[in-house]
Amino acid sequence: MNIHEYQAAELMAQQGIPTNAGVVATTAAAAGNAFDQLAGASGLVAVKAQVHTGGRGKAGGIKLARSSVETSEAASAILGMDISGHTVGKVLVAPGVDIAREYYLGVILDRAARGLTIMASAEGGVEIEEVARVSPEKIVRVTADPLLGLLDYQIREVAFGLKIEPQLMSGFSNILRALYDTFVANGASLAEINPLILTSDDHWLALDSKMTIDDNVLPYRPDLEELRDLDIENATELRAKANGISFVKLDGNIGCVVNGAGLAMATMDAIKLFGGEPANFLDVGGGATADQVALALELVLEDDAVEAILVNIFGGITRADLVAEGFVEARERVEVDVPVVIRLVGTNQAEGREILANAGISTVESMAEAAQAAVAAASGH
Amino acid sequence: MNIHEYQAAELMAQQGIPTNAGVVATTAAAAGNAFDQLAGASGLVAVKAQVHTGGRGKAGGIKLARSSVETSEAASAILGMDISGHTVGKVLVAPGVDIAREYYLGVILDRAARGLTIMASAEGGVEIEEVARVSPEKIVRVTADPLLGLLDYQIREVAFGLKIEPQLMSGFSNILRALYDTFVANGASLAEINPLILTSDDHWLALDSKMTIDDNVLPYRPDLEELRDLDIENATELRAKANGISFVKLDGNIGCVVNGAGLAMATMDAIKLFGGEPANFLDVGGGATADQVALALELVLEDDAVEAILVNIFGGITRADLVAEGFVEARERVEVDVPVVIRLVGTNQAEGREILANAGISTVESMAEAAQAAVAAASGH
Amino acid sequence: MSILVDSDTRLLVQGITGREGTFHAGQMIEYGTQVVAGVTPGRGGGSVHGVPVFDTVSEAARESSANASIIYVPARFAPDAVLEAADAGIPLIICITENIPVNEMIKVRAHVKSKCARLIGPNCPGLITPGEAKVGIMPGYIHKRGRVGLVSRSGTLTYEVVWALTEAGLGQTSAVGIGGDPINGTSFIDVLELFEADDETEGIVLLGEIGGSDEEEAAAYIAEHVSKPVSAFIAGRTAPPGKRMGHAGAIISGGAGTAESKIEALEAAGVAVADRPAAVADLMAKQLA
Amino acid sequence: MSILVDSDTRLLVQGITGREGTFHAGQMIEYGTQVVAGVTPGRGGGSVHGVPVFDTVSEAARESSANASIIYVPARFAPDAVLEAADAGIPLIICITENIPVNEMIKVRAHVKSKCARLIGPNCPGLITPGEAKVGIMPGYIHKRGRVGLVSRSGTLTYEVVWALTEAGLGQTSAVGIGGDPINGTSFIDVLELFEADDETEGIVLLGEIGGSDEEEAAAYIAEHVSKPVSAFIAGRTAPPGKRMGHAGAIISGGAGTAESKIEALEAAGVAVADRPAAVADLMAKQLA
Repeated sequence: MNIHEYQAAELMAQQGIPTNAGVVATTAAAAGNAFDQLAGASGLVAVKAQVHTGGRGKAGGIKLARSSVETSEAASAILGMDISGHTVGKVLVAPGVDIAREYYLGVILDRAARGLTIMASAEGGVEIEEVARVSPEKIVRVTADPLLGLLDYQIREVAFGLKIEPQLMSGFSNILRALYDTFVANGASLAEINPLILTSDDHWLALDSKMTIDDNVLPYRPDLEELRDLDIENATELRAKANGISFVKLDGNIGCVVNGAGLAMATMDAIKLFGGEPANFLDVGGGATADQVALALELVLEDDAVEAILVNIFGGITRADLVAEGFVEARERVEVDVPVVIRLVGTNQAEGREILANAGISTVESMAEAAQAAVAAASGH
Repeated sequence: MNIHEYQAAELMAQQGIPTNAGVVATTAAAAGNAFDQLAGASGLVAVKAQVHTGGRGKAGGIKLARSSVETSEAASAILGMDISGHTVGKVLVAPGVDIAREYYLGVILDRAARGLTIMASAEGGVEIEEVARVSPEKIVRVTADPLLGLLDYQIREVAFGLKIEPQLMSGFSNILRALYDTFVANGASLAEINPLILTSDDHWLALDSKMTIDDNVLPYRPDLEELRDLDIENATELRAKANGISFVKLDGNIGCVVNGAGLAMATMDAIKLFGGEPANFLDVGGGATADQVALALELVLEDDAVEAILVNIFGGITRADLVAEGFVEARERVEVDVPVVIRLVGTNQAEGREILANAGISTVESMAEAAQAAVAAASGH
Repeated sequence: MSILVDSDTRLLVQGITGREGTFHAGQMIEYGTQVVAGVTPGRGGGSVHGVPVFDTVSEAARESSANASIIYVPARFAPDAVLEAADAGIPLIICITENIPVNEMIKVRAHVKSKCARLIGPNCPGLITPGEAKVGIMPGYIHKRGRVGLVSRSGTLTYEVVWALTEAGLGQTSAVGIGGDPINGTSFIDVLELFEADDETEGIVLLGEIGGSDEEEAAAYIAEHVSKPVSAFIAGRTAPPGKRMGHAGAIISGGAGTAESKIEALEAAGVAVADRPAAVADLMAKQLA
Repeated sequence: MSILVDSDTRLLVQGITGREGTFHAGQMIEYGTQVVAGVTPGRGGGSVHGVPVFDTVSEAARESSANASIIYVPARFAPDAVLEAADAGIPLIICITENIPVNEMIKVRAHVKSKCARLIGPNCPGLITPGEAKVGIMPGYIHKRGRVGLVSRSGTLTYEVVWALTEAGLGQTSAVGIGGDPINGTSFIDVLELFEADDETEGIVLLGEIGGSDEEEAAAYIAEHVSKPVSAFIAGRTAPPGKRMGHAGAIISGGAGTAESKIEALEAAGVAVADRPAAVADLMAKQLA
């Protein structure tokens, strides 16, 4: 789960990182009102779009303002803006600061290293992927010990790698230690400060913060679940998630109901391969019940663009008879007004097919056949 | 460093262990006054000597009382009592409790296992060494993982080993987890609850607590250093410790000043071997300065029983010339009114001996020679 | 021959009294797997499908001489269950459980390695050596003992390809699901190494998906160390970036982990990459012809 | 031959710019030890006694090809220093520092083992192979290359016996101080195994003290695995129970760890136990006669 800049900054501040705290506003007026309390000596504030995507600077999602009126105007321009498909619903108004140097500092879940890797660069303010592509030698990497965590000598290695001066070492070390602690304490899979700045009077400040929380931690951490911005998340995806279904909205017209993430992706790929466009990714999950299958169909049908549905079930932990029952039940509950192609194989497939046959529903045998039939059905609609 | 029962109970309570909190008293009157607030429904309190030694029960250091007057009398009897050489300066007055079952539960630094071992037994209330000797099969042992700590399954292994009933598992598990946390959070080398009782209404309660803190943790933990009971510790030993000298008072008449713990013990052993009795163990420590050696002599001379002093220095990290300077300086500062035998070898021994020779002090070559000379000097005194 | 499990596998089931544990223990026994013990704390002394249940893994292992353990316990307790199995000296641990926090898995993985045990999963369907032992949740009847070793990050996608291999008459030596989480116990490379060394395995099928760089690392390994023919399918060509496609590990982030990158790397290593699951069997049939 | 260190040892000194580090680096160089690099964070680029100083162990190890590291940093920073050396791939780490909290050492010891490195100490005088390399704080001139391997929990007590062995004309192959802490990196058994395997070592001297059961374990090992003559001295016959005798590890607790128990175990294993340090050399001379 992605969280907003201001939320990440709060989690980091809890671990002692100096952040550039500001005010979150959902209206231009509220943003304007925040100017006086924030501008201070600099007489300047930054108005920043709070969206779960990068590149907001280039998209015009960050503006500087020197008065209450300018702040309000900036917020007005940013609120409602679309940045890479994300609509801006909130802005963060934060004090202007005097930047002497900019660093990048991040803790990432490093799959290749099977651990948590610290990435740091003296090229702050630009995306780390860009630095990695153009000048990888400018990135300092250290992987924390899986059992002992980040060690003091590793923090020193990062600091020496960035050529941090002796008198700045202790401040920098404290921030890196706190960033790692923020990551671990909140079950993150990403925590980054970009830029981490040094002000002209030698103070460290986290100017922009970003965090991603591991979805698997959320059931144990209601405090983190509360950080979810319900206004900007897809309602269908949230409803699916609440019921143990993985759902991702796509732009096509063939709805998919599949068990297993790999098979769900392969089903989308097959639809595309045979000339169609999938309307969604949907994995009903392991051990799907009749209720869940019924709900899956409902979720798919919420999308008006859907012109055909492909149900592709290969039973393992999910029993085909339960899926069949779910489908029959769903047809009674939900009005299914588009053609449905069903492929049902695996554990208890005979029982499952019998249930469907008794309800007058026929099935196809192979996945390719199913995909082709669904594409044909959608085109004919 | 040993701490008192009531102090250990406080540290355990901080981690959530239910302890039988009472009132600490240094006078019989204060103990008597505590009766009313503590006796409660049981109408009973226990008055317990607070001393850094075992076996206080057998020695009469624990008494039950059923009134304020009885409490005061019990405290009066216990305060000032000598238990295995320890004078009682404080009593803990604690509420009487209704005991259904008694367990032993401890976390110990297990040198053989190179880790922290949980020891538990359904034979609570008696010393674990006694249980270990008589019926070792009644002790459940589990060693925590050195890097991951105590794991949940290990707590279950202890609980199943003690045949704790299902409805009592969760309470027991919480206490064991908290005891381990108390150990780790306070840099302990021993933390035990004996007995851990189950009341007749199925509540767990730590009735007696004991902890030893690793001396090496104290420099980083002033809060724990404050738990030291200065009233009962040997003043000379404390003064030595404050100056980086290891000193232990013994009962003989030959004072020892040695560098290195092993050599200091061997020196004591040699004195005994040649018919004398060492007055102390004293290790001036690595890198001893002139000041420290002078102080070492002062410490030894504080003991009126000392009739001769043996200085035994084998230079390694400690330079013999510094020791010699220290000795000469000490002789100027302190009145050395007993014969002193000096043996000085190792790093810079020539310089050291020259310094002593210039001050009119002669040295002997071997340790056996030195021990024999010291024994002879003490006898002749 | 085969890899990892066979008729000598003596399986312990952790969480055997739970709904999934009981169901799949029954399925595995029915398939012919030697299920020798179960563990559910607090349920020691009972039995499930005639299999004795113990309170702890160490007791179960001691009494049953189990040499493998499969874990069906809920995510909250699964990391501890894996550690308990590893500390009890079980050399092969299969964790079916999904939704384990990844930071926990980093520690669990390191600990299991330090005990020289092998962990398969988590969030995986398990593994099977057809005709000898089924240690997982896959439908047994779709498998057929044969010539091809299969390794996969996915569950149902594996069944799809297994079925195609069976239909094509090729069958499987063993089929291993390594799981769809970002951090898991066994990688493609670990399994490739075993199949390469297995005499009975003539060809290898690798089923990957978007996210991470496991397939790219596998491709480099194949180019260097694998002499047997390999065919592959990568799921997620149509997946959009930044969206987790069900599996915690299946996400394209920062432009890395795309199906294209993986397919390119595999093809450069001489692997035949299919455009749909069932076609993998056709490619393998050609490679082995 | 000899054990652990010799003329090929390339030594790195952690804490080389500190008072003790500088003094002993000079002493070791003077003795003939190859001191190839020093480390003090923030002092990289400088030099001590002509030895280059680096900010980190990984950099120092890379630049100097060091194969051993000796640690003189204060107790607060010493655990991290050991971990840094182990992670940098240094196979032999000697920690002189005393007063390290024992709970920290439990973790450090486990980590060093997992990296397959060997830690000597902490709270030890180091080790020496006379005439080849002195890696520690012992006075070099008292040693003489010879026939006896020595292992000890104590510092100055070791010098005492080394001197007696030298005087007796026996000399030493190597002398190893394993340190006086309750948890240390290398045990008596580890060193006994090395001396037993070392061709040049004809007899072994073991110097123990009260506390723990390392000597009893060593006795059991000697009875089973050591063919060479062993003589020993145990310090602390006169030590009272419950009192820490200087070393954190030297304490008789709950009636365990007494000198009597250790002497009895060693004698039962055929070890000649002396009643004072210098007498160990006489016993060894007789055993080797």
